[in-house]
Amino acid sequence: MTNFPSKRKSSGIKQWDHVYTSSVQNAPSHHWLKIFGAGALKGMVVTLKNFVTSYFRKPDQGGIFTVQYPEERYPEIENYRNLPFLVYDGSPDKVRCVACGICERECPPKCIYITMETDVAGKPVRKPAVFDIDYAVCMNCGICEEVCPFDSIFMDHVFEIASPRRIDTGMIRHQEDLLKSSEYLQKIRPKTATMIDEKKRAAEEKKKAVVKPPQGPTV
Amino acid sequence: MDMLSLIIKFGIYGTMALALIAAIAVVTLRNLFHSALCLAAVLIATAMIYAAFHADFLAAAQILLYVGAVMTLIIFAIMLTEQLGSKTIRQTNRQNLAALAGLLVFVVILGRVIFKTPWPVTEKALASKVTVMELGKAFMGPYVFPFEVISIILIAALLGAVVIAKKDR
Amino acid sequence: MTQVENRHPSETLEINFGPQHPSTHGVFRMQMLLDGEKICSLKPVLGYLHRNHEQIAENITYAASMAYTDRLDYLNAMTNNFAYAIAVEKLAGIEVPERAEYIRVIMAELARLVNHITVIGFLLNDMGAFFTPLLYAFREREKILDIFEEVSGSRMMCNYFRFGGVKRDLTTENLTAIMQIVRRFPAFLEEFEALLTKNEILCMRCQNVGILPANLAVNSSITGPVLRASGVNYDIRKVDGYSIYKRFDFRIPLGEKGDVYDRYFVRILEMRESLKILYQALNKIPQGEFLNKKTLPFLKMPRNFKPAVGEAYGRIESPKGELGFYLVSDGTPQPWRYHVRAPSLINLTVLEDICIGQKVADAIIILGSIDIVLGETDR
Amino acid sequence: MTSFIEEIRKELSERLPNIKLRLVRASILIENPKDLTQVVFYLKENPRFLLDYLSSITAVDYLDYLESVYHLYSMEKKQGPVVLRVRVSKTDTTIPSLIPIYHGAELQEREAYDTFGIIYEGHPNLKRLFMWDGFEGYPLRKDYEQEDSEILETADIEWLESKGIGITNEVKEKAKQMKMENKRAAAQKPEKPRN
Amino acid sequence: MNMPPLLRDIEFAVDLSFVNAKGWILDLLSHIVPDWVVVFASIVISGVAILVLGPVIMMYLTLLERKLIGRIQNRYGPNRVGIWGLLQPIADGIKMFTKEDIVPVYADKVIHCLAPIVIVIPALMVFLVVPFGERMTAVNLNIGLLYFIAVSSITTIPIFMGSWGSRNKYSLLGGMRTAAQMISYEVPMTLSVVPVIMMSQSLSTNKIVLSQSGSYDMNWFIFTPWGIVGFIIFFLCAVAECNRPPFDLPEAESEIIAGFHTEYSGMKFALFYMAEYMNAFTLCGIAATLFLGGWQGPFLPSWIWFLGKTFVLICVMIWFRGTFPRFRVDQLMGFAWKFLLPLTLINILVAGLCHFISEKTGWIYSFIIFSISFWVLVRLNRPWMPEKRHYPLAN
Repeated sequence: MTNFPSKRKSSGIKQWDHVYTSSVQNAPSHHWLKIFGAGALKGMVVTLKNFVTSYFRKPDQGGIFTVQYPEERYPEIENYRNLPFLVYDGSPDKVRCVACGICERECPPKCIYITMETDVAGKPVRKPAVFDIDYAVCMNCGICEEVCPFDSIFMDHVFEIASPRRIDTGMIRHQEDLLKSSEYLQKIRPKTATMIDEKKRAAEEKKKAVVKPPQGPTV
Repeated sequence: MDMLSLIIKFGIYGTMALALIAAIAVVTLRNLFHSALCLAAVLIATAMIYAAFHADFLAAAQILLYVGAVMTLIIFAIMLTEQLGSKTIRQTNRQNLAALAGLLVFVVILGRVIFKTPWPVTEKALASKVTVMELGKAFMGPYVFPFEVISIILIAALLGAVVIAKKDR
Repeated sequence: MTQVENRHPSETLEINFGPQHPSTHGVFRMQMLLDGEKICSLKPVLGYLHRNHEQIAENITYAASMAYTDRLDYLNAMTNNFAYAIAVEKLAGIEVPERAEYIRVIMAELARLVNHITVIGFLLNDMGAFFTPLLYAFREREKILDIFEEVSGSRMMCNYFRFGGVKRDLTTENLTAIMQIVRRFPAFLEEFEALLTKNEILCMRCQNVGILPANLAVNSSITGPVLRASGVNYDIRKVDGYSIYKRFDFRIPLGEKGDVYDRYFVRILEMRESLKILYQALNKIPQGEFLNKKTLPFLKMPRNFKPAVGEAYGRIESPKGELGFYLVSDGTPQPWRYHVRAPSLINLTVLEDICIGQKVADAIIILGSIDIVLGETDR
Repeated sequence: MTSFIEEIRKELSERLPNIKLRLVRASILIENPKDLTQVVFYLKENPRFLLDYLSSITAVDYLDYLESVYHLYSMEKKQGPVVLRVRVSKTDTTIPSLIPIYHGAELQEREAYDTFGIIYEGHPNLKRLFMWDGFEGYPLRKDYEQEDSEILETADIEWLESKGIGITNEVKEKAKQMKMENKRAAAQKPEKPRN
Repeated sequence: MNMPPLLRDIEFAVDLSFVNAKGWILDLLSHIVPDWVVVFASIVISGVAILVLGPVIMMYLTLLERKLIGRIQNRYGPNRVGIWGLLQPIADGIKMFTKEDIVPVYADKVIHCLAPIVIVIPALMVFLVVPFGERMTAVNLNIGLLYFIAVSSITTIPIFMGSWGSRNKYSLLGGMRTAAQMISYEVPMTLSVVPVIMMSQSLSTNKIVLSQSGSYDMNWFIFTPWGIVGFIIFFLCAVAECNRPPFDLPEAESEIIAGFHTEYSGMKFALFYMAEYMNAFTLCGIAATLFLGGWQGPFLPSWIWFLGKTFVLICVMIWFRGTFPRFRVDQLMGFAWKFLLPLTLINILVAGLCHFISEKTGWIYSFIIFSISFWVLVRLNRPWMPEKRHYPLAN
């Protein structure tokens, strides 16, 4: 095993060369040593070593690194992104989304469809009436999460949603299927959730510190 | 004549019948590949008959040489020449009468030969089972000359094949 | 008696190594005319994975098609993003802060490691080694893909680069994890080479097979390890010196004869060079912002990112060759023309010239050693 | 960089006076497509430039003319891109092929022909690279109307029926009626996204 | 061997347990039925034993192979069906039965369906001469070895039938490759067996095993100079004969999809698979008989020794599969004709030499002869030797 050149002082390229040039390539190949089967035997020794070490070595030292999927699971990775969901604070009807349609426009494969809710008098209310995402088309690129100015859409960690057919098997998720609580967001994305809360708290202090006249709703 | 030898006798007659049917099939089948396989069946049937008569070395040699080598080359040849194998080429050339006459003449001659010659069936030959050891000694002993001549012929054939194959390189 | 011409031409067999073939690395078809086992002619047929990537890119904004570039060469998404980011930065004149440049180089070199071991694994698979080298390679590939997942969010479809930097910063755990991989990689390479390099059967099958002479390679605009295996010293990291590659000490391995064995061994030596770059980059990575302040508003509103009218051609040394993006902008948020110079497609021009006269088994290995990915070839 | 292009332009205008050249956006535009091969051959053989590496051939559609852009590099002297342009009208789109000089141009020219319809004379087998041979139209041109997969034409209906798939009558009527007006089932252009 | 009498009786009883069982059944039958039926019954018993033994061995060989190769590649083999995947072969069997049996449209139906049957027959017939234990050879033919070589040469024809019958270009290529490989590896295999026959002066497998007994039953043929070389050559030819990597040209997945059994599915494919694994088992068995002293062994009962040795040889075959890439057709044939064949002839010469001179000098002479011949052969096959390459590091 080649160890690491941390202690070597000489700078420049020579320093790395001896470590990284393959010992096999410049191994001394005396003529009589080069019997015909030598390379093949060395290969068999490697597979034998792997066979033997697979029984008692740890996974990354040559042991078995299979994860038996349904029983054992891979540790959850926080930044993993798969298929967006909407966030609501408290009860499902207080949705953060204001149906501004930026994510609908920016989505590359165009799989989001939003219509704004209008109250009795026909004046648009800043809440989405219909918010559909076609899970079959979405390529979970995470652009909707980036562009959303109101932190209302996030990428989920659920990936076991296979379905037998592409069309009319519930892959088009409507608003009620997409809604998930902000505690769920806190559970799966702790870092981003805490960052959003600090940003919100900073915005409140700024607003309290500078009492500005409230402007009109910005469209 | 207890039951076992009866069964064996029927077995032998069965294989002979099988050999005969397969031989006829070789000639009459349209698809060349099928007839090649029937030829293999004939050869295996003869090997079985040899085995039944306790000539086991001959049976093994028959299978090894004919079925293992000759048949493989015949089938190799059939597979290589594309048109020969797939299309069913007309094999009969419409001269049934001449063929029948030839057949009759042949059967008559064969019959006379079989019944006329006195087969020297001695008791000792029937009883003794020729082992491979004696065959080996015979090859190296009295029959060493024909053995060497055959090997020379085989080498000549080998060189001929190499020359033909090399010609188009 | 006229001399009968006894040598009737043996009949040639027309075979399709079609879209569904276990070793064409995707939906690629070779129409072959065989005389026995020898190949008389070989016509590549493409288009089975054609998604008209360039027309899609002309209907969506610049930032949106960054997600589509992951699907070009789906084996290493990081280098595709890198090339697209460089092209757009050249078009719009955005500079990239120091730390972001280091992160980009680290990600690109990790992607090169992943690509080279996977290619060698599949090359051995085509040669008949029953998945053993491939699974040893996948064991290392898994560790690197876990890093990509922690950093960018997805193992293969990373979508990690942004114009002027990267989407997310590398935390200290990420850096230590990468250092761990780099530290243990030479040991893995030793074992991999012990299994393969001196293996007689591999030498028999690969040496003097599919020889690509240097002048034919240059004339057919071949780039990447295939070109360097023929002995031509042309590596865009050294030639253009884009990003911060000028600061790192690394060398360019060159082959001798340009046959399948050279292409295999040049890739192994290139992995060793990438390790040197990674080691130096991990040691010298500075603190600082990971995304250019000026491009931050465009993250929120990609619609406002309207580069000036003009054109730009950005290219990088992707593990397969020179990956270039030719962008023409007309001042609107959508590019007027978006063209990808795909190394896999152009490296295919020599496939026929090398394969003529070789055996059927060699054609499969030659295709494996040229290392094409159909996502990039068909776009 | 521009000084390099200037130098090349000066060299070219001296050596090949009868060729009209123009500098467009740091690249050399060759007025008459026919002398493209002459210029490229000169640049490749001249010991001062030795542009022996054709990086990429790209076709671009500027509505009233088609343009073919060539990026040339020198692998010997490791010198930067020399960009050549050739413009040709939408009607007679013929440009001399570079195959005699660069073997690498083969697939790239086929791709340009397949997506833009630029015919490269002298190309050994100028066939469509990605599309099947029976495909009409050039997909990457700005005026290309994509076929709408929802509306069925008579040809599609026959093919479906040959496969034994039942088609409702009113779809057949619509197809027959469209055939009378010989209109193609073209999809509407994706409308500009709302800014 | 001076073993306490009690221990010897137990060992003897266990050793001949199967033989005694058969004898007990036969004399039980002889009371009921006439004697010719008893003869018939003994044939039927050993026949049934083989017909049961063959497929069971094949099933658990597939499992053993997938487990070993899994471990070589640092992953588990099949472990979902049964405790350690022990029921996996049964699951495969059921899968093979329920899979649809596709016969291609233009295929030659008769030959296409006949091929799998014809390939299993020789694979089963070879079990006759394999000596499993003390008196446990099915039929004690005095030309056992010649019978084995003859029957194993029949497998070429069904492979041809399979490749020709399914009317598919890939299987045609596979068929051609099989013919070339089978013929060119039969010759060295037969010749590498000749020294064994010379030394044991008999073709019968039983006599060969008996001639390897001696002090502690351990003077096997492999401990002689010509024995080692003969064993290596025989084993390589055995691997080539049953189409296993690194000689698995006929069914090269990466080049010609699955060679001659591309168009087979369901039970027909299972038969091809069974024939291949049974060939592997019998060839390993014969290799153990010829060179490793069959069921000879100091203490354990005879059939345990035989199965143990065969098991070790099969593990080596699986080890080959996990390590080596595949030869090309011309290299494969060149290796047989230009490398193995001359080596076997020299081996026969050395065997003859060793017969007449003493043990020690035999070793010295044979070492000299083999090293010279090896060096000459490597020199003659120059184009296939790995060249030394130099890779400059430019910047």
